[in-house]
This record gives sequence, structure tokens and C-alpha cells, in this order.
Amino acid sequence: MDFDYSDDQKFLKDEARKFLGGRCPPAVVRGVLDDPARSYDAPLWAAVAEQGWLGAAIPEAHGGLGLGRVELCAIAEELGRAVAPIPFASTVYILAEAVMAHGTEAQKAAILPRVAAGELIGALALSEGPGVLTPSALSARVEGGKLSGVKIPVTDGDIAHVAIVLANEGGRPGLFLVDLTGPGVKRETLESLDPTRGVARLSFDGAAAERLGAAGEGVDLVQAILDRAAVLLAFEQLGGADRCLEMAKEYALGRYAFGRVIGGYQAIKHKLADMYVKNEVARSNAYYGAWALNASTLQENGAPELPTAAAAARIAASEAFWFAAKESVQVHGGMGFTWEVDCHLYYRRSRQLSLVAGSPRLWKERLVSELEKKNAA
Amino acid sequence: MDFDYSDDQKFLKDEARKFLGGRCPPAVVRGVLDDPARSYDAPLWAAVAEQGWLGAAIPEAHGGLGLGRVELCAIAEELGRAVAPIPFASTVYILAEAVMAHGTEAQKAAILPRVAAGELIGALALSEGPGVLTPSALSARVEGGKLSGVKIPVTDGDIAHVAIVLANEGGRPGLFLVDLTGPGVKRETLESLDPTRGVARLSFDGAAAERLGAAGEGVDLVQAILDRAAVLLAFEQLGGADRCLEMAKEYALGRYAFGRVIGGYQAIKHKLADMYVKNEVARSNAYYGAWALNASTLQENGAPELPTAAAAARIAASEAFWFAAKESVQVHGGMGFTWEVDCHLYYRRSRQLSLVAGSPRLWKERLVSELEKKNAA
Amino acid sequence: MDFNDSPAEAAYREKARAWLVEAAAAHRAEHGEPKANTPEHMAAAKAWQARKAAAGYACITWPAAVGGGGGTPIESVIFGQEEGKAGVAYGYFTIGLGMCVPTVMAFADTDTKKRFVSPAVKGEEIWCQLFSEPAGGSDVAALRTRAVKDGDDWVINGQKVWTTGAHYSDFGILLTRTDPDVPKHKGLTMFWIDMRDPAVECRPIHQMSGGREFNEVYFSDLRVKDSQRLGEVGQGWQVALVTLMNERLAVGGAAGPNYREVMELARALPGEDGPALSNDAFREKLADWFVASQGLKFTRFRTMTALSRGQTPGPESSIGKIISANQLQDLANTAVEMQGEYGILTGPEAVAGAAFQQSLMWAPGLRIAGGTDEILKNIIAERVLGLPGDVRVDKDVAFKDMPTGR
Amino acid sequence: MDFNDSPAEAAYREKARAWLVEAAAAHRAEHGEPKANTPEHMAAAKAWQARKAAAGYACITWPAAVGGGGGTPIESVIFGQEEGKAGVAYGYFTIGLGMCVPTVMAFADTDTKKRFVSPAVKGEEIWCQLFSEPAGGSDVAALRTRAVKDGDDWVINGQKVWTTGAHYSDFGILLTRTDPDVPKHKGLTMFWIDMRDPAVECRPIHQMSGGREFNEVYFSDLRVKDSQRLGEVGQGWQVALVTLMNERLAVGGAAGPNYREVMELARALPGEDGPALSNDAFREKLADWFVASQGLKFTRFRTMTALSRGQTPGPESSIGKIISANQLQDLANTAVEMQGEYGILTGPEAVAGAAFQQSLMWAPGLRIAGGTDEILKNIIAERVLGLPGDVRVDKDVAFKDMPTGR
Repeated sequence: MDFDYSDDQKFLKDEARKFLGGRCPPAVVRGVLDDPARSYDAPLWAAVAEQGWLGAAIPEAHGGLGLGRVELCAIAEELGRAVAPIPFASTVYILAEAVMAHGTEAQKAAILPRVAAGELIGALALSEGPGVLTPSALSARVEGGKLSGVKIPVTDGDIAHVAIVLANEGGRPGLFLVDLTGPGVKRETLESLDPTRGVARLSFDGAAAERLGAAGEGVDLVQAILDRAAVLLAFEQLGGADRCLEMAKEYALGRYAFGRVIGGYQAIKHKLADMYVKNEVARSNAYYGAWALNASTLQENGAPELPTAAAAARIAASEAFWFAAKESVQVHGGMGFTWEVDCHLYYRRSRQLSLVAGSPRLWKERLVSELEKKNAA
Repeated sequence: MDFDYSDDQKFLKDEARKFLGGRCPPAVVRGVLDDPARSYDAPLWAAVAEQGWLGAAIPEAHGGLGLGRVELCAIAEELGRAVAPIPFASTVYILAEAVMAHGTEAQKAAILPRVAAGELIGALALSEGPGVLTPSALSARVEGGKLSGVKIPVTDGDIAHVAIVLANEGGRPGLFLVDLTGPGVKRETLESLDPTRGVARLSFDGAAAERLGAAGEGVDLVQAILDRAAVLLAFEQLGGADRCLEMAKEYALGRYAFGRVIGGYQAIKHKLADMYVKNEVARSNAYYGAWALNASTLQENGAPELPTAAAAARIAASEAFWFAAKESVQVHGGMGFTWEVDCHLYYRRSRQLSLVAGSPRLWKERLVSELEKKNAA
Repeated sequence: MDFNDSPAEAAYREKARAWLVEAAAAHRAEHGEPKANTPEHMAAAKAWQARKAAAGYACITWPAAVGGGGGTPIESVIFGQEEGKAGVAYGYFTIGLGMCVPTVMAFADTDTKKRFVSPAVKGEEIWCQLFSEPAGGSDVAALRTRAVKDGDDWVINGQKVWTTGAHYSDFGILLTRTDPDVPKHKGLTMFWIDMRDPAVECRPIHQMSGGREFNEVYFSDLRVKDSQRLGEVGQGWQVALVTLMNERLAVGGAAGPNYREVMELARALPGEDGPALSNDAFREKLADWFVASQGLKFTRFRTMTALSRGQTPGPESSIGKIISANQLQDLANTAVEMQGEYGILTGPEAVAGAAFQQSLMWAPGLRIAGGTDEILKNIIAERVLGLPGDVRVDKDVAFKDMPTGR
Repeated sequence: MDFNDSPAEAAYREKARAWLVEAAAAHRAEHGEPKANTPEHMAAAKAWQARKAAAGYACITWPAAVGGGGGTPIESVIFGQEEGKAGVAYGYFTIGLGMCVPTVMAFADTDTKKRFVSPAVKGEEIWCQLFSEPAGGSDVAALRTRAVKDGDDWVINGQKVWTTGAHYSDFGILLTRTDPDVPKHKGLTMFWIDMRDPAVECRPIHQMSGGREFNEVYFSDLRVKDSQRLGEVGQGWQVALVTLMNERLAVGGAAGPNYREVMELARALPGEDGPALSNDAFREKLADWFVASQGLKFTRFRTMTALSRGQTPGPESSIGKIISANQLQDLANTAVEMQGEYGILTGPEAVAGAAFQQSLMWAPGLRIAGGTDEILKNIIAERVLGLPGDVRVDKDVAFKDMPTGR
């Protein structure tokens, strides 16, 4: 039994924490939060690229470090802990992972080295409006390699170079790689609940679109991409949840009421114990997700455990982060409700991370559908 | 604004509490609980009849007291508080109310005076098996006034004289009054979670059945009957929930741990505060239900508020009683888990009251359907 | 068990309604509908308050001699309902007339009362309440703002926080520490102060919701006369309790979308299979929210019934904020998640004018302001259920010796 | 991050499995599958324990010199897994070998150890733990069973409660109060006792679930020798802490139906519109239960990993019972309510052999036994998160002067 980070992975994680402690303190996050003109922290992005993290899981042949997915999970956990204001998820968990899993050799060669080098920011353009996007409601379309339609919102769409876009071609949904710097693309930055991450409306009018993966398989491809991203996002959520518990604990140990630290009152103690329990459930599910994700990259036909493991990891991590974020504000009392205390950075990010890549409710439905299939088989 | 019991109603309620304190202490409840041969306490039933409670809401012309439904609610609250082991709900909330609302003059004359006099116990026979009984699955049927089929379980079916039975006639569901003491009826007493209430399997083979209400309207009639019963049951649940809170509070004030009464620890204090909040929400919804139920008996076409008010009362009361019952055990610690302490009488009854007359989940669906209708109109 | 006014109440309601129809029309003709937080809005509010006072509809339960209406609590509630329906209610006077001026009336000398009560009733002067401090929080009495006797004056230094309306208030009641050598509750003294004094500085607090509705208030050598003292020296906590006793009546329910709005949203938004409203899990939540909202509404009716019967309302009214603040957070979060990735948007293209997103960012504050969830549960447990208070280690310790972590 | 055994672990597992296949077959041939709670079942259990001891598979982590296996914690876990799969695990020895005998080993003299350890390992004698009292509960040290010195003997009077296996145990370790004039924790002394002594009376407790699995144990002038003392006079609490340190390892997860069983139920039962499994609200609950169950399973894997790496497992294992006991209650209740009115039935016609109804009546006990939800959260908050303990008013008070309400 070896169900934990290895010593090497722990070392990588410790180094990542030190690095982000220096390069991504709350002041850096607030630099993006407070400046409507900025959607991410470019110096941090460059520094992260220099660390090799963008290509951590990209094969050496394509300019990456060729590490496993568990190493990437360790980095994700630390990025979440630091609420890093960079398009790491869009670029690494989604674009790079999608291209590695579903891209042609030419696409891999074109995209992966540039991701690893920090030259390319990615985005996933699915949503066209509020609510669940059902296949029949999909209106973006590709004809003769040209994309038309509007995608809103697109996380990191205002700064991305390449987007993966879901659109109909010949009446069936497919995925397409679109160069956002080319003609036929209009972007508008939008306001959001979490200003430390960029969001945009992308309007396409004849933009060049190159198919990613099999034609007409867009729905399944999206799910496969989200399964992988869900595991990595779960680690970001877990990192954030752990930090919320820490902050709440530190505050509770330093704040006095009625002559005692508030951390000595059962109402606070049990709230923090509840956070701890949720975080540990999330951690254990995330570890299993990491195992399944890694296994899926090592086996010809992926890992059959991944859909269930990814869903469980995502559900547990979303629940843990939301609970920790909102109750950390509560433990901080009036101070927690101010802009100057960092609680709201995590409160906002917990919402951002739950809203991208499918809400927890949709993942619960996916999980139960998978259980039904297994159970029937 | 006069949204509370009146002074007269309060007096009635106080008297009922005193009466039940003397005639229905826990020892009487345990007398039924511990004896598999007994399904109810016959002396208590007779005493309750003598008080006039069985006919409280029955018109004087039919041998009742002719009081309003709010008075009946006050009695129900006290019966719930005392976990009275008698077929009051089946007989009064269901049989008598159903006959008053949907019976012919002849049926009223035949049944109501006997109910008021304590000579007739009622039952409602809907269920034919586990899960939701959908109209298409209904298998009991009436042909030529003769009923065949099996109903399981029927609350108080082992001691009732008359049952209201849901059965198909001419392919459409209807309601029927069936004399359980007549030929063609077989009953078997069954074991249940709450042995202080009787449950039976009723097998009909050509039993005489007389239609109650319009032909083919069985589904709507059942719902109308349950709407009324739900309000009255909510008061029983509320009475039980209040008693659980009281018991937990008394225990918490008398039990010491680590040199202090456990009622001084925040974990216990907040648990009891949560109970209080749920009970008050239940009380306020129950009062509105009482108003709507009473109004529905005073107006030609019933009260349009009743379905929503009954659902809300039932949902809030079910939630409050379940929470209070299970957390009262928890507050009592190891003692709460013993047979000798009364907690489990309430724990059992809370389940019994949630299972009869439709589970809370079904009532939530009914409530939202009603809200949709209103909102659309 | 009904919702009808008694004959006397119905008559009062009829009279109030008739007055309101005419008065509101006249008021609107003069002032229009100015935007909130503008000088015009404040001017309109003051004019409306003056109009009410002239007609006996301001401070309805106060004696006519001080400018009030000489009426009953239930009449006050009835007027409030009708005023709400007439659409001309302003919030600027709630804290002053609900909490501060009653304290002045209870503890000030005759001249002071004469000077302040009537102008406040007429809306000419606005009051704020200066109790909370960064070091206080739930433990209000742990405050540190110092008042030091200097001849016939007191010199005050320190900081208050979360003061509603400090920037537009004319006067305030201020709780200070005058003796740090005695236990916490015994060294406090209350004053009224002039908020326009240059030694008083208001700074808006930047909240996590982005807004700046509350203030920090700083005192730098603020001099007040001993005659501004309310109650005896060292009796400030007893005075504050009188103020806080009135708080419950002054704090309203949670504003923001309720089950109705989220139901409309769910009807309009696509779910996996038909509108989001068709999802059973959402429907169960919706039912729970409806039941809780109805529970609060009818609990208020029970409170009104007690008033109507001339009784003191029971403790049932204390359940309101615990339920409504948590429900707002859950409801807003559900509504935002239901929008999917689109739920992140808060700009002009946001769903329902970003009302759910705003509530999501406001709800954490609601769970804290006016008593945290935890303090309110303590209150229910202790005052309603009669359970003992927590072990107090600060009762017999001089304030200056109390551990504070600093 | 994988689930594979290390090479050494794999080899051990292979060896254990091979032995188990043969041993279980031989055991079954001799003893069959006797019904639980019969003398035959007990005899089989003792025979199986003896067989394990002979092969070095009993008390795997104990030295071979006392009859143990001389192995590692991870080997013990591996054997437990394989033994479970082989279907021949018995529970009679868990408390004795997990908690009582380790206490004897830590505190008894050489002769006593020689007398008791080996027979216990071989399953010849069974031990129970006599700590809990009606007056104790969560506050174990508040116990009242008195031991009074009489010559070279001690005379014991009092009552214990919730003693698992008292009626089939041969010996027990008994925590008593020997000095009521000193503070609670300082006046306790531990003894081992002979459960067959006529001065010891076991009475089964009738539980709310209907069963009688636990006991009250009464002592009426029970005489024990001073040589039966474990640890010094007045040091009983320190001895008990050693016993209780081993408790966590001895307490298993919640038995009873899990998400899989309730999913099967929901597939079979009719709901409003198709099977109950098609209801979204139920599906969300099912997902939550699955996620929590997986969380506990993989948390156990993390604990095993620490053992496998030769480390001490972290505190994460303490989350188990809080989650599983509450989940069992919720899951059972949902399953029962899903059956509608039929859910009340518990006889032969009940759904799934009334398994859900039984769990519903058991779950309240699980939330209390071995530490209530509230005590376990205190433990997480204090031992894992490092938050302070509650204010203790009983530390410096003589036991006899402590308030008890009686």
C-alpha cells in the first residue's frame, strides 16, 4: 500500500509552496483583484513557466518535464492554496491535457512546446448562456473550417491565445482549436465574482477552426476533457480549503472574546472540526482521482475508474472548499467581511472553481449515472 | 391580527394536557409497546371518547361537540405530546373528516355519531406494497359492490371497524367504505417500527364496499383527505417535537460532565437552539395550516390555501419532529439509547407519523407543484 | 386563528391608509423619487419624517408630549405595513429613533431631552450608535475607546467600527471605557456626542461585497462635557443594555431574493432535461425555502398577535436572522450554480441584474451583523430555553489585565 | 500513489493467504458455521484463535515470546484483510487483546503477565473493559465505583455500564475510585478482576433497538487482592489512558447497509415517475453517500500507507465514526421513507429483511458509543487542530465536592 505522495512528490510540493510563498503572496493576488485592467499576473506566469510547471506533465519530447500527473496534482494543490491569479487551469489542465489526449501529432507538436515555454495561454469555450448547455441548444457552428457564434463566458478568454471551442459541424457537435489572435475573433472582458481570474465574451465571425479529436464526438470529448480537469481542479480546491482552515484556526487562536480565545468555544471548535473532516474526505477522494488520472495516461484505453474517481474528487473538493471558505469568513467575524482580510479571496475563488468545468450538481448526476452503469454490468 | 389559539382554545388545550398527563403517562404507552398482543390502549380510547374529543369537530346534529378545526388541532398537539397509543388519527383526522367532506347524508348519519361515541375505529387502506403507489399499479378492485385485493400495511387495520379503501372500479380509482367486521375480510397484525400503533395486512375477497365520494375520483379524493389529515398530523408531530426538546433540556440541565451541567456546553446549547428554531418554524406553519383547514370547512368550495398550507405544515412538522427525536437521544447519551428512557417512544413515533399519509418528500413535490400552479396563474 | 384586524385596528388602518394616500402623493409631488444615497434622497427623507411627525405618525408609541403619536405597538406595526405599501419608507431614522433617542430619553436630564427628542422625531437630526470596536465584536463590553476626565470635560480617544450611518449622522451615543482597573463591565461610561466635531473622523469600510456602507469612526482628543454623560460614571453597560434591548425591534429581516425569485429563475434556465425547475433536488430545496420563509412570516404574525392582545411578544421572534441569513447564502449560491459557468458574471450581462451574485457576497455579512449565528444561538439557549451561560473567566479581572492576545 | 503491496508486503500476504485457505477449510470442517451467540460459536471462535496463535497469526505485532507473531502493524492489517476475505473472523477477542491485555502487559508484574497474556492470545480466556458508569458517560473519570482497602484486600462496590461482552468474559480490567477526597483524576486505581466471582453480577441492558448486546455489571463487596492492582494507587487514570490509547485501533467502522444497498433498493422501488432511483434528489444524496464512503475507504488506505512506511498514522483516522454513524442514520431513514407507509414494517414481510429499519434503530447508539459526535469533534479540534480544551472547573475540586445534580 502506497497511497500518498512519494518523497520526491512531497519535495516538489514543498518547493512549490516555498516558491509561491515568495512569488505569490496575497499582495500579488490583490494586484490583479484591485486593477480592473489586469486579468492575471504576468510576472508570476513567467516565473511559473520558468519553473517548468506548465510543462510538468508534458513529455520531454514536446519540451516538458515528462513527470506524472500526480506531480501535477501536487502543483495544483499549492496553486489553489495561494489562490494564484494565473490561467494555469485553462492552459495546463485543459488545453495541454486535451491536446495530449485527443490531439494529432501535428497539434501536439504545435501546441505543447509553446505551452511548456509559457508562450501560449489556453481557454475552453463551451458556454453560450446561463444554465445547462444541451446539445440541441448549441448554436456555434463551423462551416468549411470557419467558426461563427458567440461564447459567453470564457474563462481566461480575454488573455488566451488558443481556445478549444464546442461547435456544430454538419449538425453534430465537435471540438475545434481556434487561434484567438487571428482574424474573425472579437473579445470583450467581463466583470466577474472572482476578478483574480479573467472572463470574456468571445464572438466569432469566420475564425479559422481546426478540429480536435473525432468529428461529431464533441459531447464525449468535452466530458473526457472535464474528467481530467476535474481531478486537477479538485487539488486546487483542496489547497484552498486547507488554507481556509488554517486561516480560521490561526484567527481563532489569536482572537479573544469574554477573556478566552474564541478557538476555545465549542461552536468554533466544532465548526473547525467539521472543516477538517470535509477536507480529509476531499483529500482522500482527490488522491484516488490522482491515481486514476495518472493511470489513465499510462494505459492504452484510459482508466475505467477515471469518470467515477474524477466525479467523486470534484464533488468532495467543491463541498469542502465552499464550506471552508464561507465558514472561515464566519469565524473571522466582522473582520472576515472586510476587503482587507483575505477570506474573500478564497470565498470568490471557491465559487469560480465550482462554476468552471460543471457545477457540483452536474457531477453528482454524472457520478450516479456511472454507478448505475457499473452496477448494471 | 389574531394568529394564535384563542383563550378558550388555550383552556381546552390545557385541560387536554392535564387529562393526558393523568390518563396517558409513559407507563400507558409502554403497556402497548411491551405487549405484542395489544395494538392500542382501550381504556384510554374510552376515556378520550368520554371527553368528547372524538366528536370535537363533528356537528352536534351528528352527536359531536360541533367545535372548529382549530380546537381539534389543539387536541392533536396534546395527543402527539403524550405519544398517545390510540387510533385517533385514523378515526378522527381521516375517517370522520373524510365522511364530513365527501360522504352522503346517509353515510354521515351512519358513521359520525358512532365515531363521536367511540364505537367506531377507522382506517385508511391505500398501500399495496413498498414505494409510491401509482394509479396504474393499483390492483385492488371493486366489482358489483364487492371488493377484492390486498392492502398492506393498513395503520390501525387490525382494530378498525371501517376502512376507507382505494380500489379500481370500472378501470378508474375510487374510494370505498368497507365494513371490516363483515365477511370477505381477513386481517393479520404485523410487526412495526412503532409498536404503540397497530398495523395490519388486510385481504379482501368479495367484501361489501360502498362508494365514498364521486366515482373515478379516487386520486383527487385521497389527496383531499390527506390535505386535511396532514394539518392535524402536523400538530401531533409538533407536540412530540416540543416534548423532545423539553426532555432534552431537562436532561441537559440535570446531567453533569466535567463538573458542569452538559446544558452549559455550546455543542448542547446550539443543538437545543436548533431544535427550538425548527419547532417554531413548524408551529407557525402548523397554525397557518389550522387556519386554512378551518377555513376550508367554512367555505362552500373549501379554502384554496389548504393544499399549500397543509404541505408546508406537514413538511415543517416532519422535519422538526425527526430532528428533535434523534437529537434528543443524542443529548441523553447512553441513557437515551436504552429501552427504559422514553426517547425511543418519540423516535419511533416520529417515523410512524412521517410514514403515514405520505413521506415528506412527496409533500415537497406537492408543495412545489402547487407553487408552480399559483405562480403560473 | 385568523389574520383580521380587530375593529379598532381596522379603523386605525383605514385612517392611516387614507392619510398615507394623500400625504404620499403630496410628498412625491414635492420631492419626486430621488436616487438613494444622494442629498436629495436625504432631504426627501427628512421632509417625509417631518410630515409624519406633524400628523402623529412618527414614533407612534411615544407620548404626544415629546412629538410622538401616543399610540400602541400594534398601531405602530400597522402604520409600518401601510407605509411600506405606500412606497415611501426611508431607513435613515431607524437606529436613532429605535435605539439612540430612547436611551437619551431614559438617561439624559430634562434640558437635554428637550433639546434632542423633538428634532429627532421630526427628522431634523439623525443619530448613530457607537458601540462596536475592532477589539470588541461579539464581546461588546471588551471595548477600548478611552474617556479620561479633564476638569469638567472628558477627553476621548479610540476607534469604533461597523457604525451604520456615521457619515450622515448629526449625533451619536458613544460607549467608552473610563476605568480600566475594574472588571470589564464596570468601567464603562456612555456619552452623547456631536458627530460634526472635527475630532471625529469617519472612514468608510471597504467590505468583501465591494460596497462601503459602514464606517470606522476615529476619535482624536475629542472633548465632551460631563453634562453629555448618559447615566452614571461606570454605569455605561447598564445604559447600553437599554439601547440593545431596543435593537431587536430595529433590525429587519434579510433583504434579497427569496424562493419566488429563484423559482422564476429556475423556470427560465435550461437544466439537463427541461427547465432547471424540473430537477427534483432543486424542487426539494425550493420547498424547504418556502416552508422556512412562511415559518418566519407567520412567526411575525404571532408576534403581532401578542402586540395586538396587549402582551409582550415572546422570544420566538429571535429565530428570524439565523434562518434568513443562512437561507440567503444557500439560496443565492444555488441560484448562481444553477447558471453554470455563466453564474460567475456580475456585469450588465449578468442574470437578474446580478441580484443573486450580490446576495452571495452580502450573506456572509448578514450572518455576522447584529449578532453572529453563534451568538444568536447562545441567546436562544440562554434567554429562551434557560440554559446556563458559558463559563466566564473575565468577570472578576481588571480590564487591563484581561488576556487579549496583543 | 498506488494500491500495490510492497514486495515484502506481497510476500507476507501470499503466505498468509495460503495459510488461511488451508486453515479455514480445516476449521470449517471441524466447526461448521455455528449461529452467532451460541456456545458452539464461542467454541469455534476460541479454536480459530488457538489455530492462529499456533501459526503466529494472533497478535501479530506482539513479540513471539508472549505468543504473538513478532510482525509489523502493516502485516497485522494485511492479515486482517485476508482473514476477512476468508470469512472466519470473530469479534470476541477484539477488546481484550486490543485494550485490556496491553494494559496488563504494561502494568502487571511478571507473574501476572505470565499467567494471563499467553492464554489470552490463544483465545483460552476472554477479557472485558470496565470503565463506563451511569455517572460517567463522556466524563469517564467521574466514575463512582468505590474500592476500599481492607487489610491486604480491596473491597469493591458499584456499577459499570455498556460493558461489551461482560457475560462471556473471564476477566476484566476495572477502574475504581479509591480516594474521593482528591480531585477526580487523582483518586482512581485500576485492578484486574475475575468476572466469574459471585460478587460480580452481569445484567443485559435492554436497548432502544430492542437488542440486549451490552451489559450492566454490579459489584457487591467484591474482594480483590492488592496484587491485582495495575499501576500505583491513585494512578488509575494514567493506566486508563494507556488502555484508551489503544481504543481507536479496536473500534471498527459502522456496519450496516451502505450506498450500494440503498441504490439497489431505489432501483427496485416505484417512485412517483419510474423507479425511486430516477429521483434527482435521491440521486444527489446517493452521490454524497458514495463520496463520503469512498473518502473513508481511501482515508483508511492513507493510514495503511503510513503503517506500510513504518510511520505512525496521522489523526485523519479519527474522522471515521463521525461520518459513518450519521450517514447510517440518514441513509437508513431515507431508505425507510422511500418505502412509504410500508417502511413501518419490520416483520418477515419487511423490505430487505428489515435491514434499513434495524439500522435506523441502531444508528443512534453508534453516534454515542465509543465517543459521542460531540466528544469526537472536541478530540479533532484539540488533538488534531491544537485548539484549547474547554474551561475545566473540576480540576482542583475534591471528587466528593463536585456538583453532580444528585
